[in-house]
Amino acid sequence: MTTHRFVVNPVLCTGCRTCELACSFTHSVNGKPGKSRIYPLDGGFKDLWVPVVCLQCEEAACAKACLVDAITRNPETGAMDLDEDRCVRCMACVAACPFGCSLHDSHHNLVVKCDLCGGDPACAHFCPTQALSYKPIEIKKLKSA
Amino acid sequence: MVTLTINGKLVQAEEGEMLLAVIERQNIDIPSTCNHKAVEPYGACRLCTVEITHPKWPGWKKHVTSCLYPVEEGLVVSTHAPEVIELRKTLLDLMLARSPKAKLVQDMAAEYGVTRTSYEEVPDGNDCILCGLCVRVCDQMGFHAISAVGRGHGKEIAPPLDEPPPDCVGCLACAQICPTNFIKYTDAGNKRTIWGKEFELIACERTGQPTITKEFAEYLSKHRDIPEEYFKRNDLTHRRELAATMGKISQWQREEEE
Amino acid sequence: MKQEFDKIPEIISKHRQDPESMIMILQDIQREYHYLPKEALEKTAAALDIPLSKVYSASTFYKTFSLVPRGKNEIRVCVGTACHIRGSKLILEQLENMLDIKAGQTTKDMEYTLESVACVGACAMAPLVVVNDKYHGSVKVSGCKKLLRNK
Amino acid sequence: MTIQNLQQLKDLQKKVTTEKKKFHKKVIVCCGTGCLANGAKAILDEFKSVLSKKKIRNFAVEAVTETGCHGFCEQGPLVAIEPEGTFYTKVKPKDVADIIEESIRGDKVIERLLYTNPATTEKTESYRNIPFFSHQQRIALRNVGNIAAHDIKEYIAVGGYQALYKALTKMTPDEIIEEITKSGLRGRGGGGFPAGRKWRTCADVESDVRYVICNADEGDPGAFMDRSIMEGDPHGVLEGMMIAAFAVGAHMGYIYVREEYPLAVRNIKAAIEQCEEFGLMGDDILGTGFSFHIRIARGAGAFVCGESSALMKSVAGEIGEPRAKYVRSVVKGLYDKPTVLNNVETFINVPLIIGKGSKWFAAIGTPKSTGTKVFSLVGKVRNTGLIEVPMGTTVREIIYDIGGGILDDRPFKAVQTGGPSGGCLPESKLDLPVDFDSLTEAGSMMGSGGMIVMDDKTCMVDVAKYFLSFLVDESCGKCVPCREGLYQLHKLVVKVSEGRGEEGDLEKMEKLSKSIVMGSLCGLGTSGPNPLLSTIRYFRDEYLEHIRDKKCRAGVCRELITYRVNEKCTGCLACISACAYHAITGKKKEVHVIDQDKCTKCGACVAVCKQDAIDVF
Repeated sequence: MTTHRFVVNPVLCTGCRTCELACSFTHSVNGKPGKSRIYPLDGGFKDLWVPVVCLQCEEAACAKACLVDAITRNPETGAMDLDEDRCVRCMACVAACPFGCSLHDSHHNLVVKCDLCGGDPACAHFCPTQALSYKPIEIKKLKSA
Repeated sequence: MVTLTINGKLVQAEEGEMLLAVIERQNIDIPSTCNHKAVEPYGACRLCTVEITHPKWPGWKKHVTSCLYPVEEGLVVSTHAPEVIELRKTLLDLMLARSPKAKLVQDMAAEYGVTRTSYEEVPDGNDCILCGLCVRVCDQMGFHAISAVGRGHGKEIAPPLDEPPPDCVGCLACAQICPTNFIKYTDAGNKRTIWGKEFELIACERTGQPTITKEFAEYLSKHRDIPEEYFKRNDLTHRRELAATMGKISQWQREEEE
Repeated sequence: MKQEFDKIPEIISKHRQDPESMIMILQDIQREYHYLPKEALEKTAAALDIPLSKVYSASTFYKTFSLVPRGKNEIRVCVGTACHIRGSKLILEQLENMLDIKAGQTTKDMEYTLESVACVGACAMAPLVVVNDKYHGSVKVSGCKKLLRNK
Repeated sequence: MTIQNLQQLKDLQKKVTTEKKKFHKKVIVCCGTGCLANGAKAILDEFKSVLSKKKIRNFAVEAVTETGCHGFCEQGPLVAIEPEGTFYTKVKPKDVADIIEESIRGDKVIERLLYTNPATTEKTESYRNIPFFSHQQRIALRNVGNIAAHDIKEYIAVGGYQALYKALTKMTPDEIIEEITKSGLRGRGGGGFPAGRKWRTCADVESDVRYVICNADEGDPGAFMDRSIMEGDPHGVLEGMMIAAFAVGAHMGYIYVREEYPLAVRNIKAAIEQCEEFGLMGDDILGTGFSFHIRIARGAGAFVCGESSALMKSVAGEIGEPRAKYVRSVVKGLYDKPTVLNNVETFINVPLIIGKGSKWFAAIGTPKSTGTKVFSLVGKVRNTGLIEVPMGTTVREIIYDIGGGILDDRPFKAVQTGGPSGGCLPESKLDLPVDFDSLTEAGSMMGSGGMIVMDDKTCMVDVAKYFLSFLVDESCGKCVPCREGLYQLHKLVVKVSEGRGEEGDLEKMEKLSKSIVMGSLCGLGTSGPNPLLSTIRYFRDEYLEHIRDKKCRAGVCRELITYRVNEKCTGCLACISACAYHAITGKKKEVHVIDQDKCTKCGACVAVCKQDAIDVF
């Protein structure tokens, strides 16, 4: 069975921030650019940039913290999707995510997080250096117990 | 899957779905104020009333609130039947008499051609349209800090005994969900005030930026099993830390590759 | 002067400790103290493990309850349909006048609370006034003085 | 003792009846709320004390029976002496000794205490000959007023709990439901939904738990039949509930009763305790293995709790806000479980239907509305009280034959049925047969059975205003059309009644009513405009008079009337002292004058004037 995995390779990142732009425009709100879900941050070493983005954790703190069940795993993309219509903007997920990847878009008063663009992440699409990639990977079927 | 007809168009919907969700998916604009995905449908504003009929009920039609009417195979829905439009007009006219200054009500009413109420303005009217979203979301989240008080025309939303509500954790969900922004709060530095209750916001260890209230964090740790230390830093600090960790790993990788 | 509400725990303990009992517990407390002090709401909420907001909400939703102290004597004027047709409005106004309060209020000396109720189910004797649980039927405007005297 | 089978039940019945046979006379003191208010307790105590002192030789007297309401509340306190049926009205404690002497030891009748027919001024000895009673057919009220409500043995003596036994041992649940369906019994609480169909639906829903609830909230102002039934025959209600529970497979039941009915609460509570003691309720009822428990839930004053989903929320201890129901409560009711909810009068018919058969019941009344209906006949009618007649009896028969006509021989104007959800019927509808469908068609409804008679001194605009103000007060406030719509509707009627009405107001009210009916969440709202709409329908002229001529022909709407003293005034000063606003001046033996600026039109002067010297126009 084939699935895709979002892979970040900071070694290839040049900090050009194209990913941010791509994300921002892909997630526009009422025709205006939205808050980017991805942040290339200083990796602490010379010329090292780390694009920080949601890790789509197995046991996600954001989903656990959400008291209205607005964050659920998308079975198709594997992403933890945040249902904007269900979200009540209590900021529990923003506070709870240990990686800071649930974000408050104060401009539009929305809580946002990476949803892998529904299976075609724009950031990876536009990354000029392949630091971000969305690759098909083969999952060996485990024998079910 | 069930198939139904909405305004003459065949539409597919999931079994058990409410009519309103299906209608909205069709980009058909009908007003509604008390519906929100986070809470159970309530049916209070009645604005989303539609006319329905069914081939099995020849000559029969009825009016139902679409927010809590589950889809049915073969249902024929009309979202803008003349009687329904008339009802919405009256309802918005009535709502305008109570909340003449609420922008949401003004806008919806204007769409139905009502710019001023034709009824007597309610003397102590305000922007609260009593949709009950705040109470329901508070209940849904498990706090039950506020509730409806009184009944009938004099009903209002308030904390118990009009005192700072003991069960409130200051999450602001009520204020955020309020469709007319009637519920007020203030955030000043690391102090938050809502419903007359003061809260201290946790300050990020690194940046000093306020995050959520201490009470809310405690609740989430206790009931949702989220480690307390997660709440000590804000999202920016968390991201920086992640970048730093990943940076270290990448640096090793880089060094190895060299 | 702080009033003691020491009977509240006892009243609560007489009922099943179940949310179903909430209204009846509040009724019994109301009966004892003629109103629901704050402690009543808090203790009921704690005993039945229901949020205080729900207890408060119920205490304001149901007409039986009062959150402010009431007078020693409760005068309830039935304004049910049968009583209305037979002139209960005049009776109510007469009593309002005599006591110098409106329905729903309590006299300053805490002697009387005047209330209108929507039918006590004794319509054959309309108009009806209930003074401290005692029913007075076929009341006339001229008989109101007597009602207050013979409480 | 615990009753294990039919034989033991019958033995007990026999034992109690034999004991009773020893007595030659039986004194019944009505202790319904009406009579108690008129002083029945003192009469009862007096009887008890005199009888305990006096040895009445040869004539054994059955201990004075404290019964439920006879219905003839206006004449109370009532005392009846069986077997003659001698019926004494307005009895005072000092009369008790005479009654014992004359009518119990002797066989004489005390003239002065007899009921006088106001129409013929004849005195009637036995209540069986009083038109108020003779025109009735008492089925639901069969025991009310005849047996001591607080004693289960009395109920058993009249055959009580035998229908339950029959249902539990000789019938399957399906047969019971079938029997109820065939009887045509429709819910007596208002809507008239067929009880059999309701039970069938409930029984057919897959569920581990089911509930039976008896609605005894009786929120309709002007109605008190459920109160009297619970006060006078609580066991009948319990038996009906138990049969229903067995039929649908429920093991838990609730009686939701108004706190304003303390006597009803007390009697029902006592009845439940006795049932448990006799093995008629609880686990293994009558040795059949069937178990059923009943809890009392006291309502706390909310008319909206008559609505099924609101009632169920209230039973669960929440506020009575109705749930929008596209799933009916019979499928998803109390705690989301299938629930049968019927009212008191519905349940009390059940044991009779099971006992005597559906055919017997269906033969009473009309084909579509079978059986009888209890009404509280009140307002401007001569004989007020509780009555029971076969469905299909005309309004005229009820008001004139039983009610004895309009008070003070004034002209009949309207009769209001169905409470705040019902409407007013004019004179042209006097020959309307009273059944579920005819009433609905005429723009009113059966409701729980209040029947309020109105004469020409009743203003129909005021009546509509009254009901709307009641409903505005009782609306739960959840949905917009009811909360805001009824409020505005009330404002409009007030405007008309105060003489500020304009052309177009009637149409505006009708249009708003339509939206309220169409848009409201529960029955309170959807039927809320009925009193207004029915009065506009039948009394449009009166509304137009208020709007155009600024006149209230009934002399009720204050803003449109004036009080004036006429030449009949003898100068007695009575009105002057009655006027709380000091609006009347005048000297003794001189015609008094009302200062129009001070007059609030409260009517206190009219009430005290013996000369009919104050005109209202």
